[in-house]
Amino acid sequence: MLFTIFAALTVAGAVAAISLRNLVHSVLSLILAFAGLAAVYLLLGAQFIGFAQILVYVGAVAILIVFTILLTRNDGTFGHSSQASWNLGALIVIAVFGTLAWAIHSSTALHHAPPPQPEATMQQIGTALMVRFALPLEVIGLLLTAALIGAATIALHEKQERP
Amino acid sequence: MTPLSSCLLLSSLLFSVGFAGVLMRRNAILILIGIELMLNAANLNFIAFWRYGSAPEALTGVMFVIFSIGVAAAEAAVGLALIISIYRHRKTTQIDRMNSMRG
Amino acid sequence: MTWIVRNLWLIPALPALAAGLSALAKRHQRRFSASLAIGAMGLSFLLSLCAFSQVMLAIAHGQASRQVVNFPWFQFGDQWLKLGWMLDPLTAIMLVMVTFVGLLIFIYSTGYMAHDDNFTRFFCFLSLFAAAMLGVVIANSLLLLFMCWELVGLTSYLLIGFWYHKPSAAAAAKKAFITTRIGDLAFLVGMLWLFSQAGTLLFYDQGAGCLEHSALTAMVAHLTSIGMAASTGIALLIFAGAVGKSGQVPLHVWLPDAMEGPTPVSALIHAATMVAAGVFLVARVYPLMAAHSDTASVITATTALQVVTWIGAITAVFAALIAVAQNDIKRILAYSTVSQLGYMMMGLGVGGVAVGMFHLITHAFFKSLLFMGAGSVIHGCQEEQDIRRMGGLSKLMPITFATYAVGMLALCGFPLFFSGFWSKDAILHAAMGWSISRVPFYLGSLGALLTAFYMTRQVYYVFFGTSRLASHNEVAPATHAPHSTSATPHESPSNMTVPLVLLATCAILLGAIGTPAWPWFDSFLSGESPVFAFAGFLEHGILPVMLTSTLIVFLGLALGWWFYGRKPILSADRPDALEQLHPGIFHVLQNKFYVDELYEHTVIRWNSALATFSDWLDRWVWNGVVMSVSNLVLGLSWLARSTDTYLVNTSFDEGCHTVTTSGKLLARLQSGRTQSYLRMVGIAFAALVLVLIWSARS
Amino acid sequence: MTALSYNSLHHSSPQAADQIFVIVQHWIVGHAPVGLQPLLAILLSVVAIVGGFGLLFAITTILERKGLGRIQNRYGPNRVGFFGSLQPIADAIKSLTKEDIVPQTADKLVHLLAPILLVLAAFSVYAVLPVGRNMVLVNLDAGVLFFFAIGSVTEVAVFMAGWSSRNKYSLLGAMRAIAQMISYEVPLILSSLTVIMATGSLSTVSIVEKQAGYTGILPHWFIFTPWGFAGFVLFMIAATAESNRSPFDLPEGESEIIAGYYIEYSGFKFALFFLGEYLGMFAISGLAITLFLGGWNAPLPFLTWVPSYLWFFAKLLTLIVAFIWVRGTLPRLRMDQLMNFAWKFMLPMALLNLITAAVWHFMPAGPVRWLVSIVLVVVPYTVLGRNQMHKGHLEKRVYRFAE
Repeated sequence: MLFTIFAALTVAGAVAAISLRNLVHSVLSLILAFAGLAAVYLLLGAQFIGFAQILVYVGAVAILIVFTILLTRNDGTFGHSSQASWNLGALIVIAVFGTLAWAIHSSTALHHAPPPQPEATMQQIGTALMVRFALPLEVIGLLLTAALIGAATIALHEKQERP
Repeated sequence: MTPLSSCLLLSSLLFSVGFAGVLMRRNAILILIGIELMLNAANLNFIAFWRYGSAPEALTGVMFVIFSIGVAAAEAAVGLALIISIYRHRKTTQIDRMNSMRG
Repeated sequence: MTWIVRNLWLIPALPALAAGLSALAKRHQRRFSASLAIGAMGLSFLLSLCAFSQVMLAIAHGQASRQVVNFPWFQFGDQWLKLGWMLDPLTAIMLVMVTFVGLLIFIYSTGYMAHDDNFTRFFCFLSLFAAAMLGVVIANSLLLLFMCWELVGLTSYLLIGFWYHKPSAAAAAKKAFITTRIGDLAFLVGMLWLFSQAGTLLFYDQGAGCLEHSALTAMVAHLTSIGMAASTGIALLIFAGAVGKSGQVPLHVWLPDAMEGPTPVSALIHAATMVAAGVFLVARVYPLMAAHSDTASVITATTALQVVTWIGAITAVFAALIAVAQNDIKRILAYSTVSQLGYMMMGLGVGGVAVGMFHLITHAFFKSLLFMGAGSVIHGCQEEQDIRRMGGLSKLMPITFATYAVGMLALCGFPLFFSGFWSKDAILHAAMGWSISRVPFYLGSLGALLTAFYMTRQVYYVFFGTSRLASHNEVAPATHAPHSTSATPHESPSNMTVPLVLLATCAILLGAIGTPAWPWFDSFLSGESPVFAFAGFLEHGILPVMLTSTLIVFLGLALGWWFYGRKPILSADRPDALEQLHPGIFHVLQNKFYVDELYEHTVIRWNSALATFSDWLDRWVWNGVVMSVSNLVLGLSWLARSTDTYLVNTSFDEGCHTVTTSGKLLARLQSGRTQSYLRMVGIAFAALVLVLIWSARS
Repeated sequence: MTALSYNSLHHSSPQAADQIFVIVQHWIVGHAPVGLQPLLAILLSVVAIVGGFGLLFAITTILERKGLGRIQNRYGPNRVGFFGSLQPIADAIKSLTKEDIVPQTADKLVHLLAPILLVLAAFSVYAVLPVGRNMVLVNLDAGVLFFFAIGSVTEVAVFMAGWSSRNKYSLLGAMRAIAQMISYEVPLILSSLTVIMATGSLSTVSIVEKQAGYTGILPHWFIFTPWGFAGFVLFMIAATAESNRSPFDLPEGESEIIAGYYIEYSGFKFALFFLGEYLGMFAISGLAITLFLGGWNAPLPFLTWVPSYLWFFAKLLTLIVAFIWVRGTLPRLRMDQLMNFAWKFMLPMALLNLITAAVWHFMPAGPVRWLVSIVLVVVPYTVLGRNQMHKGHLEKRVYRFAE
């Protein structure tokens, strides 16, 4: 029941995000979708992921997008692609979704009783991150640092060259 | 409908919506939004398979999503910085006008 | 294991920290860096005293006087390379000496360097030097010792060249560095050899160290192809390092030149500590030097020790002879230092660790006293260093004069009341009883005579008679001392004189710990409790030697008085009394036996000839080969280009045209629009899934 | 998972006073049908939180106005009630009855949603704040993370308010606020990470429990360690910036951009913004108390008989007074100073503080550990502080033309 509500919320937000004409409205709907997805994560018992989803996507990514929107003064042509390519795109998307849904529906591997709720305490996640996944964690840290520096450089670059 | 397949269905729906955004919009920022949606759909898949799959105590799905979120954050930061940079050059965020590399 | 042993590393670490912090200090933060350096050194001194009393207590309670702390550094293969430090009587006494003298010199430097622009840099280097020296002292591993040893060399280079804007100072620094490097190379080779033989570089490691019984017997038994025991070879190579550092013949040439550095540096490095490091090294590896195939514990003269003795004896006389004819106040002291270092080496060779080390300790005190006194004189005389231009300073600088006189009498070995007498006497006594030859004894006596003579000469020149400085200053107005208000010599400030007085007290009192009646020093080093007995004087040969050396000292002093004190020296330009007597010999001595010139014409000329030859080889032979190859290649490439242009290109252009046309067709697919690519991907994905499911069904 | 763990409670008198609210809640819930009991329990807690902190909001407004008045040598409100003590009620009535003005060009829906989202987010974080023994709405395993996650939602609300008003000042204020919040969120989280490292838990309840106990009369609060002290100071500075209070109140700097992102709000919506801001401040102070000041633990061992929630609110009031005092004392920063301070001082200090906490954790207890930790805190503080003074243009300003 709850799952259906949150799933509906998520999909509605996603659809609004890609179809609204106003970019800021799009981002706000995107935030709705993210929040709905976080709720779904919580329902699935992934507490950490749920909160991380809100912290990262709502608190950081969405805000970043908002900043970008405000920094790139748009010329008002929020328009869609040309009618032909729009039709083609819609067709392809429907085809992709159709095949996916059909695959899920027809898969026999999925038809077994749901197992009991697995444990994912913070303790376990922390231990896993620090022990088994220590190297990936460091790589991610490195990647984020590189991205931070890279993004700052790309975005600052022009400002200094300008007279 | 088992819980797993409903999760997967939601995820595929989300993915398709994101894909539609990428295919059908011309604004770079909206395309980025679409990509984020697709990534989130993938994350949902991981979580769903962790929840209902075998050996959940290994936490592989959760770990994968943690790293995926990290990568997505980096990707968003760099992508948006690129958009800003391109906007400075060409005064547009419409992706079909960014075609100076075209042969 | 007590607290102090576990934390012995703090002693060098504190000055090192001070050096690091003063390196960060700004140029004007003089007080900060000086107080940092002095504070760190003071703390090190206190810790050293703790360590010293710890050793004393251990001896008094009859425990093992040597304690080591080893720790693994890094792993190679399945072996761990270990480093460590140790506390034994030798270390303890050196620690106290180095930190105490160092502390006094630091304090003295605040006065001496007060007007220098690079005050903070000076204290940074000085602290670093002290850290490195203390590292040498506490090291329980030849490798750690070598690292600190090299650091000592580096800081010495930095300090000698402290006034690098003077070309002579820069040259002297370079010379010191390169000359000691020759010795260090031998040291390194010796160290590697030792490692291959013993498998460890730790000195003491619960029976597994390289200075302990099992390793020594193995090395003694291992004979090299020329019939020499491995231990002897290693010992000689390590000794070569000590020769370089301690300025023994033939590598002594750098030490007098090193006097270009600031005087506190000369006092610290080239009198008290660094040059003593060589002697200390020999003392440290003494078990290796003395390793003998006989298991008997009696000290017999091994080949290595014989070499040490001979080098020491020759150096003692050689340098003393040169010192007689020098006119620079610091150079005289420098040659005197070389000569005294020779004594120490000789003492180590003939009498063992205690004899040599006792002279090292007493010498450290009175020689740094002399250097600092000389610095005070130089400071008072507006940077004048030529003793012929001084004179009559005894009234103008009374404290300096009194302390200098104490130092001079201690150096000469004036009987009974001065430490130098006892330490030198011990060496002479040991040389007298040497089993191989009596010649070192005679050489040592001659050296003592010369020492008394040249010191008398110097004191008469500097402190007695009338001042010859004024006349000089009229000719050349004081340009390098703008801070002084008057041209007349003046007494130095209290932060320079107080260390002098303290050192003078030590120079007198220290003799008491090594008299034959109460050989405290000897027994301390060997870890026994000392016994007081007047009978010590009556032991075989001691009284005659004491009488002989007393006679020799008085003879030297009298000779000095005869030549220089009888009638006052009036003019700076008058030739020296000895020069009047025999100009030829005097000139040879004044030019230091032409050793520098000898090196100039042999080693350095050979070196530059070789360099020129390799340059020529480079320029003509190798370059010629390279040039001809390149010309060949150029020719080939010209050929290839012509072929290309006229043959290949034409046909290629044709082909290209075709490709371009077809490429343009294909380029329509590559629109540069990501979205159209993605569309393709979407279609392909859907198709792929359909095909997979369909094939799975059928 | 509610705080009302239905275990047997000892009804001895001090504990009865301590647990009085819990007992009352049990009693009420006991009368409801079994199926509705958990829901009712949560509802009661929510009502208690909303009521309690709403009351605190009212008290704080009058406290702040009176306090600022004292600091600025004036009376402050003194007309309504005894020495103006009923002023909040008057304020409430005024803002509820005022006309709600919405700009014509505004994005009406977003304009309406912004204050609601802000207040919702501000109230949500109280769910994980333990205000007393057994008095927490939900003891989440990832409580601190929840706090920060929900806290970041306020940024979205602020953006919505600023953007939807279609006013350049409100947009500027919103951008400033978001930039500031993002910048100070980093040191905020990093400085609380030290506590998480020390306790090995993200649950607020267990963090508080880890700080129970005393050495002599010194409680085991994290503020009484070098890293904890540094962390607390960093946390409070960042918290001041997060709640947009002076000296970090650039987003609403009246003199420059009038009132920042809520220029175009009036009446009840404005009151909601006001409430949201204050609730945010209380919440972050509550988190500071939980993380560093021992939560509801008594400061001295012989004072443990005082009910735990009283301690929590005493600490909260102390921090609020400190906030008011700071507001009355310090002038506002410039934007560049603000950013420099965040990235060049707070961030490195917070990172180094993490190292200090790790060093503290791995060194054996004793004076050496204290010495090393203090050095690790003081030296970077001195170096970075001097650096800021010289290069961050934080030195005393010299007016060239004014004198």
